Amino acid sequence: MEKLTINREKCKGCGLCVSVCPKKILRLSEDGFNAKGYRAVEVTDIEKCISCAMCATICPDVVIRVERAER
Amino acid sequence: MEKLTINREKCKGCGLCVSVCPKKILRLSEDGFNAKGYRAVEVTDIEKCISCAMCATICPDVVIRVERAER
Amino acid sequence: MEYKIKIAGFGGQGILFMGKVIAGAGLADEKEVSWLPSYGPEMRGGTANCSVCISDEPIGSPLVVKPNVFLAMNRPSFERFIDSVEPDGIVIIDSSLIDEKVSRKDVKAFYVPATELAEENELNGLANMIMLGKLFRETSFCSNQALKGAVEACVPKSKQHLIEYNLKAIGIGENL
Amino acid sequence: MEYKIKIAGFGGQGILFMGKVIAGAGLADEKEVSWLPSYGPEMRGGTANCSVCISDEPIGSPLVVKPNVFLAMNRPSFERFIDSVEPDGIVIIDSSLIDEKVSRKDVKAFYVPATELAEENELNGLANMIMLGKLFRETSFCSNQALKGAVEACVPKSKQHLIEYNLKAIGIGENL
Amino acid sequence: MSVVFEKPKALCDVDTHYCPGCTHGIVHRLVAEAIDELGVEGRTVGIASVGCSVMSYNYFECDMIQAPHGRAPAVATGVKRAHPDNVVFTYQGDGDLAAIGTAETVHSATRGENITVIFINNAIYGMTGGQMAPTTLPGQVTQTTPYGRDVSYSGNPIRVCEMLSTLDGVALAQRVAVDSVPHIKEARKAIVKAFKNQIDKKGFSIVEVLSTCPTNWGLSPVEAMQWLRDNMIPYYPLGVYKDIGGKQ
Amino acid sequence: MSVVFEKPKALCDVDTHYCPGCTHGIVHRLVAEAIDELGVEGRTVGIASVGCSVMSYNYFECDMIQAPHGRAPAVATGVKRAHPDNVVFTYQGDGDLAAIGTAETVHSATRGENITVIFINNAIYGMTGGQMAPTTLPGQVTQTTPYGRDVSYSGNPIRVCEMLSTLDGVALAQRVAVDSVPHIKEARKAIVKAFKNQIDKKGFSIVEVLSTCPTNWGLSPVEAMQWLRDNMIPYYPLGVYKDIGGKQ
Amino acid sequence: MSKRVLMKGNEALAEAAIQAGCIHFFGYPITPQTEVAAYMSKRLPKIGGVYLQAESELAASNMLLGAAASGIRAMTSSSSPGISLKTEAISYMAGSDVPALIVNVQRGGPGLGGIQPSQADYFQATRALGHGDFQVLVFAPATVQEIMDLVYLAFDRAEEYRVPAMILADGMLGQMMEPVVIEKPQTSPHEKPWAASGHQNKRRHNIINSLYLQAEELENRVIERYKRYEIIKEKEQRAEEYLMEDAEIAVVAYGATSRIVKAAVKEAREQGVKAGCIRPITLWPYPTDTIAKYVNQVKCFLSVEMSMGQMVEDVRLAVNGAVPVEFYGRTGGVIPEPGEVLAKIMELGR
Amino acid sequence: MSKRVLMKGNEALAEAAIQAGCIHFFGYPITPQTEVAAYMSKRLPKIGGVYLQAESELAASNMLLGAAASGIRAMTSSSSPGISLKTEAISYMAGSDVPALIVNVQRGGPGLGGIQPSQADYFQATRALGHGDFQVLVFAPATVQEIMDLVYLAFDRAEEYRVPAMILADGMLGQMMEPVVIEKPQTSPHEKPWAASGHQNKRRHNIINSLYLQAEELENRVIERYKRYEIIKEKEQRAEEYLMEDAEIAVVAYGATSRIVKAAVKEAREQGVKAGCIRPITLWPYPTDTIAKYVNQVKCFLSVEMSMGQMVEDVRLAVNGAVPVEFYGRTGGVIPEPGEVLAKIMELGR
Ligand SMILES: Cc1ncc(C[n+]2csc(CCOP(=O)(O)OP(=O)(O)O)c2C)c(N)n1
Ligand SMILES: Cc1ncc(C[n+]2csc(CCOP(=O)(O)OP(=O)(O)O)c2C)c(N)n1
Ligand code: SF4
Ligand code: SF4
Ligand code: SF4
Ligand code: SF4
Ligand code: SF4
Ligand code: SF4
Ligand SMILES: [Mg+2]
Ligand SMILES: [Mg+2]
Repeated sequence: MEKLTINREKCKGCGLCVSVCPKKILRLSEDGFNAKGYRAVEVTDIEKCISCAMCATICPDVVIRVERAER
Repeated sequence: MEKLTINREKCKGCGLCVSVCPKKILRLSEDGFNAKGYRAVEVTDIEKCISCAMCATICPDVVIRVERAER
Repeated sequence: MEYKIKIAGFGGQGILFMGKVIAGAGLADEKEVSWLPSYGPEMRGGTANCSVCISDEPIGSPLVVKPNVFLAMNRPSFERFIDSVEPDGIVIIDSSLIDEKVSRKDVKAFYVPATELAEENELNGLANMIMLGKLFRETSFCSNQALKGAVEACVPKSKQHLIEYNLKAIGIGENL
Repeated sequence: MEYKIKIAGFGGQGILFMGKVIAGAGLADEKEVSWLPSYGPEMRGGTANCSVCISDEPIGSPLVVKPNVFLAMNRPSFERFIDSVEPDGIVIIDSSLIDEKVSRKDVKAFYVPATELAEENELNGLANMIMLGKLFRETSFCSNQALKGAVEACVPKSKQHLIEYNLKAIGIGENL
Repeated sequence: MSVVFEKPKALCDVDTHYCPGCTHGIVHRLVAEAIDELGVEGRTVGIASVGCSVMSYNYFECDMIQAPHGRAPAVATGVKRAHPDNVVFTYQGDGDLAAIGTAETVHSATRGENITVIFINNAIYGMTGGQMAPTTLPGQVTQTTPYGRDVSYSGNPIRVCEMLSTLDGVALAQRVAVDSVPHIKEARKAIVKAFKNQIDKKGFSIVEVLSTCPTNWGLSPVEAMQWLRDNMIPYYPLGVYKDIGGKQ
Repeated sequence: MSVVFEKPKALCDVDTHYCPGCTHGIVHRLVAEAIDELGVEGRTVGIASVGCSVMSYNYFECDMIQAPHGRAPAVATGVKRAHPDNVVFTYQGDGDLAAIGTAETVHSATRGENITVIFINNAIYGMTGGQMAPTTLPGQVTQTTPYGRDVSYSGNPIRVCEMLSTLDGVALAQRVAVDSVPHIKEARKAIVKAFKNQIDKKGFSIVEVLSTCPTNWGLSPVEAMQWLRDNMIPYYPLGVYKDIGGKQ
Repeated sequence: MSKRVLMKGNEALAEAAIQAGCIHFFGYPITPQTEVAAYMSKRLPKIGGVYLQAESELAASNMLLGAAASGIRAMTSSSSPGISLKTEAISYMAGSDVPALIVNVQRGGPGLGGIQPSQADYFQATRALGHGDFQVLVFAPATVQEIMDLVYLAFDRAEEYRVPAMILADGMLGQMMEPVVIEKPQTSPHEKPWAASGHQNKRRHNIINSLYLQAEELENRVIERYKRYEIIKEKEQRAEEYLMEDAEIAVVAYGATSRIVKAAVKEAREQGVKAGCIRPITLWPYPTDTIAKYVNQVKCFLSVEMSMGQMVEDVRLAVNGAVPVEFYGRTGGVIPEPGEVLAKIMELGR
Repeated sequence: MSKRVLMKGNEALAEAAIQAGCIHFFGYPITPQTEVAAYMSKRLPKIGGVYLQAESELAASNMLLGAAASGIRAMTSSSSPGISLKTEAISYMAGSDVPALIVNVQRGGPGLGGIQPSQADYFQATRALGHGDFQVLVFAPATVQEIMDLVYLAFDRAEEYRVPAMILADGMLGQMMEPVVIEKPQTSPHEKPWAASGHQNKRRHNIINSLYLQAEELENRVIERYKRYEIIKEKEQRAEEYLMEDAEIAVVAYGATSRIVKAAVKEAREQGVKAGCIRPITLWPYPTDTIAKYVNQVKCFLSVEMSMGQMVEDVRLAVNGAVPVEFYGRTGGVIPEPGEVLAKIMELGR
């Protein structure tokens, strides 16, 4: 299971998550829209994700679920 | 002309003036009521009046007019 | 007989209370009764009046416009209502406070120095009950027992000691 | 001929503006016209649509329920209104955004890749005017001069430089 | 002989309907004195509110409008916006201003509406026969707090001047009392200032006047003054809560 | 793998009608997290107000009542007085709470009504398309202040927490913001406390949340967050304005 | 037989509510109904209820909305100007199907008006207690005893149909004392599975709401409600007929006015004019059927009101042109005297 | 001829008020009339007027009361829920004889309802814009052009008779654009010697008041006002008659609905049914005389409304049983289609 689960259909492409990710690994999809007509968010490099959940914390639409590998 | 002009018909006999007169020369009439049915205020000893207007100042019904002899 | 009673005077004279006792007595006699106060700011300081009806039939308007009994306890009230009394009506006047006489010839007028009598008998504030006693004497609008019961019922629980004084005052009126 | 036009798409595509230009052109031709937007929170983010009527007679309901002209600029709108178009009606579809085809056989459908054409011609955001150009070509709902005048009148005073782009976009649509 | 005290001109020469010893009469006179002193009767419009002072439209010589319960500041706003050169004041009780009229009070204050508000705090609904007011003191018995105001049940009293002084549009918020001659003189000064502020276009000025309601408090007028001193002043301290002074 | 972040249970799994980047969504989630954390969903009743958040009745899993514009605290009072064991909260915008609802806000506060108020200050009337709110900043352009809010004409903004903190019944009055992750975390704490206070019967708790309205501000969601930081926070300082803390 | 006791109308009203299980009261003082609040503030705290004096009528009616939406029996009361301020919340209660009791002890209007008895809020009560398409059950007692009876009925029917109910009284009824027999009501508060008072994790959330942004959905809601209204119109019309068997003139009057009318009707009969009285007890639903019953019997109707003529429209609508409908009224707090009404009857009897 | 320009109904309304000399506006935002406020807030500060956004509809309507009582032309506007909140002040304005303009751009109700067009506040507008006996002039425009014309008329007549006036529009009219010709009104604000704006030491004080504690005095005031109402009923009824000369079915409809009805009437005629339309332009006074004129000509009336049936009562009262009166309505924001109305007409035409 991935660290991030993104519910693309719920995303409104507001870009707030993109703006706060400390690892700069989020961006709004450049090709195509979701069914609602928004450019949904996507992860460029999941490896770099530190599961800090800053993206999820600021997301107004509860699009992102974050998990962390047990240490 | 007297120092105090009391409009007895306007007086409601509340006694506030009586309570503040420093000279204690005011009282509510003991015999009879005015047309409104109140015991109106009266002066016992006008000579003692110092024209301080405390009575008039506290009277809610503007019953008392105060004058002072020119010095 | 239908009693259409108007009671009027200053606020503070127990006008409304007197009305309640009368209505209560009617109730005790299993009559139809109603009681309607004048209400609103006009009560304050100024005059107070109430309408009481006692009847064998359901009561139409509780507002007494043409009383057949009128109890007057101050001059403005006397003047306001005296002309509305029905012919042959009964008028009882507190002559301590009202020095006028009834000029109408078609009503029965009684002059009771109720306020003075109350003061004389150390029943301050119970002039109303003296008036009531007189009313009772002149009309027997209720039974003796009903009147006593009504006084007992109307005096608040916290002031039961006043019942005796009220009854005493009624007695004085009754014997005038 | 009475034009009952429905225009529908996303908020932000200039749906209401396009309607105003059409109505304005009708006005310039001294026709009776009306324009009615969908309004309220549903506009926000979501879909927007408007009804425009052009007629020689006074207009009854400004709400177009059965359009004889339908301009569709996104898929949800296309699906919502396509069945309401009158038989023999004209349907113009932005095929850059709507990949569906009209299955009804009783309407005349035109597919215009308006959004793509706008981008290609560096007329971003003017897909609506390309659609309008196509409408003009297929219906001649107004005079040439009226159309130009309407564009000029509808562009806010502070953005007069945009008139040219709008006219250019209309031209592209007109020549498809 | 020189006149030391007489009826101000802006006060009508009529009998009021107030109960004996009710301090509404004193405050009316102070307002009229302020109008006289500033010489503005001809351009003053007073707004009467709903409460015992409802008929104040008959008691002031200036033009008067009777407003719905609590809405006097809104009515005043309408007048003032229509006629910026009018001097507009409201005269309101505590039920009127601090209960039903709370929104109108707060917003005319925050708007800095250039009006004068005379606020009679007598800790009761006088007109309707003595129910709890927003300013009724803890423990105070009224018709609707027959067991004494229990703040955990009926809520806490509002201190209006304290609340309004947090708002930017307020030029003056002062609490005075009319229980004694010195206090009355202070009250007079505050009221004059509240009118003067308006003439000087300083914004919203409110004078809260601690007052008595002998009738509904069940006290004689003299006792009522004492009750005010003993109970109200400690809970509602007198003083200036806000005064932008010379600042515009 | 352990879950670091997921949708709180008290939030319905539905799409909201909010614009992209509207912070109403963030605050909804924080409220739901508080309800989850305290385990009170089953006895919670939420009061939706009139504004963009009107349809919040569809977004919270607890029982919900939709109140008339500005009256949410009165509706909440009715519920709470009927069912003292319910946890009752209102969710209100600035037009709702600080304009039309001023009286209900001030009085539920002064009564110490034991409810929780979540107050979304976005300096605008969002729902109706961007008119001036009581909290619109000086100079801010809105649909009804097309030349920028001129305070000498349209009045001054209200600082709600400052005003309410003068009232006795208030247990907590705190201003937070949701423009950044650290601020959101603070906001969450404040909201939990505001609910906790109610469970502990401490009285009226209000959390004012500085929020954005990208749509009516005419900014992108990210720009809107910056505008909030640059303009709103200086005018509406964050912080605790009143907290009766351990005291009952 | 239970004991007859003397009670003021306002007090009987309050006591009846308590007897009916309504122990939550939200109010704001106004003459001539202050005794309702005074009574409640004395009684309720002693029996675990709540008397809450709100900051305004607006707030009181919205507290009522909240309390009733959470499933309890609750009420508010006021008088004319205060009722105007409650119309927003009443419209909301109607629109979200929340049953509750609102009392209007009418006084003279418009504006601040006066404080004497009036019936000038009839149109408001029966046609427009707020904006939008809706109705409220309206009960019009004529005696203090009937106040009690109708309070019981009002609560019961409000809950049965999920509609707000109003007692439309007036200053005279509120202020007067008459003997009443306090009898326990037959019904108790209904079950309310729709109420919002916490789902206790046992069901999905309940939503009390009047907003439907889709026009069709809103229309459906309204139509569903109007179906209930049809049932109400069929089942709940109530009227008293007094000396109507052979009446040739039907005098229609409700509430306090009907008492005066009855006295006048009796007197008219003594003077040889066959008058009778129809007294609507429900004002909505209006007892149209009772009126209609007599259109072929009487030669005219006379509506007598303490207003400039409001209920007369309902009489006209019920009579539908079959015979003339006349009006006699006093307003502003003036209570008509039996003699005036009698004169009008005699004039029509000629 | 002046130039035709395209304008939204809400904007035309605002512009008309300004043309009529009303440069003081007090409002509170609500859909679907926000454009009125937006327009005013742009224009008024530039011409020495005042746009004031109040804290609520209550406050706005009381600001209006103050401004109008001080003698100027002023207005407020809102939509259904907001109007309920203005009823207290409207009743006061009526009770103190203060002329002013109130606009209701109706939306679906009850409660929060919806924001689509509706005519469900007809009863409120014509019967109970508050408590007590009173009326308000009610004008119902059907086109954007007519909005302007009726705003002029409303101000003029309100001042002539010293009564408040209402423009009763709906969301469709408010939101739609149509060509209008902006013509200067014929009249300007009237002299108001009764106004409270400072006596300048030249006269005794003016008092604007609605309180009369003596019932007889209050009654006299109301009766005097009703005499003015009688004059208004006589002089100010307005209606348009469309294809009525030989109509056998009279369809009655006002405002936006009348446009749809006219389309249906025309279609019915094409299908051989002689329908016509009576369009009330004043809702109070109701054009009873126009309706009555046709009771011997038509075989039935049909009232078509965006409500569950409100104006139909006025039609019934005017027809008074002479011929049947039918009703067809949609509500909740649903705009009836010409086809539905046509079907109803055809059904009656059979
Ligand atoms: C809308 C409305 N609600 C209630 C009332 C009844 N009412 C008249 S005066 C008053 C309260 C007055 O109290 P306050 O404002 O403190 O003035 P006071 O009489 O104490 O001077 C009330 C509730 C009313 N007239 N109108
Ligand atoms: C009585 C009433 N007045 C006005 C409105 C219109 N209205 C709906 S939402 C709103 C303002 C919302 O602003 P706010 O409370 O700040 O919430 P936001 O939309 O900004 O979240 C208004 C005025 C209404 N529905 N009811
Ligand atoms: S969890 Fe942190 S690092 Fe990972 S995508 Fe989100 S913000 Fe970036
Ligand atoms: S914050 Fe949420 S809604 Fe916005 S872009 Fe990121 S995932 Fe999408
Ligand atoms: S003027 Fe002074 S001394 Fe004279 S009576 Fe009055 S209070 Fe007493
Ligand atoms: S204070 Fe005035 S009213 Fe009172 S007793 Fe003295 S003179 Fe009379
Ligand atoms: S009731 Fe109280 S406030 Fe009213 S006039 Fe009497 S004393 Fe004054
Ligand atoms: S309009 Fe503003 S507050 Fe409303 S949902 Fe959109 S962004 Fe949020
Ligand atoms: Mg008070
Ligand atoms: Mg907002």
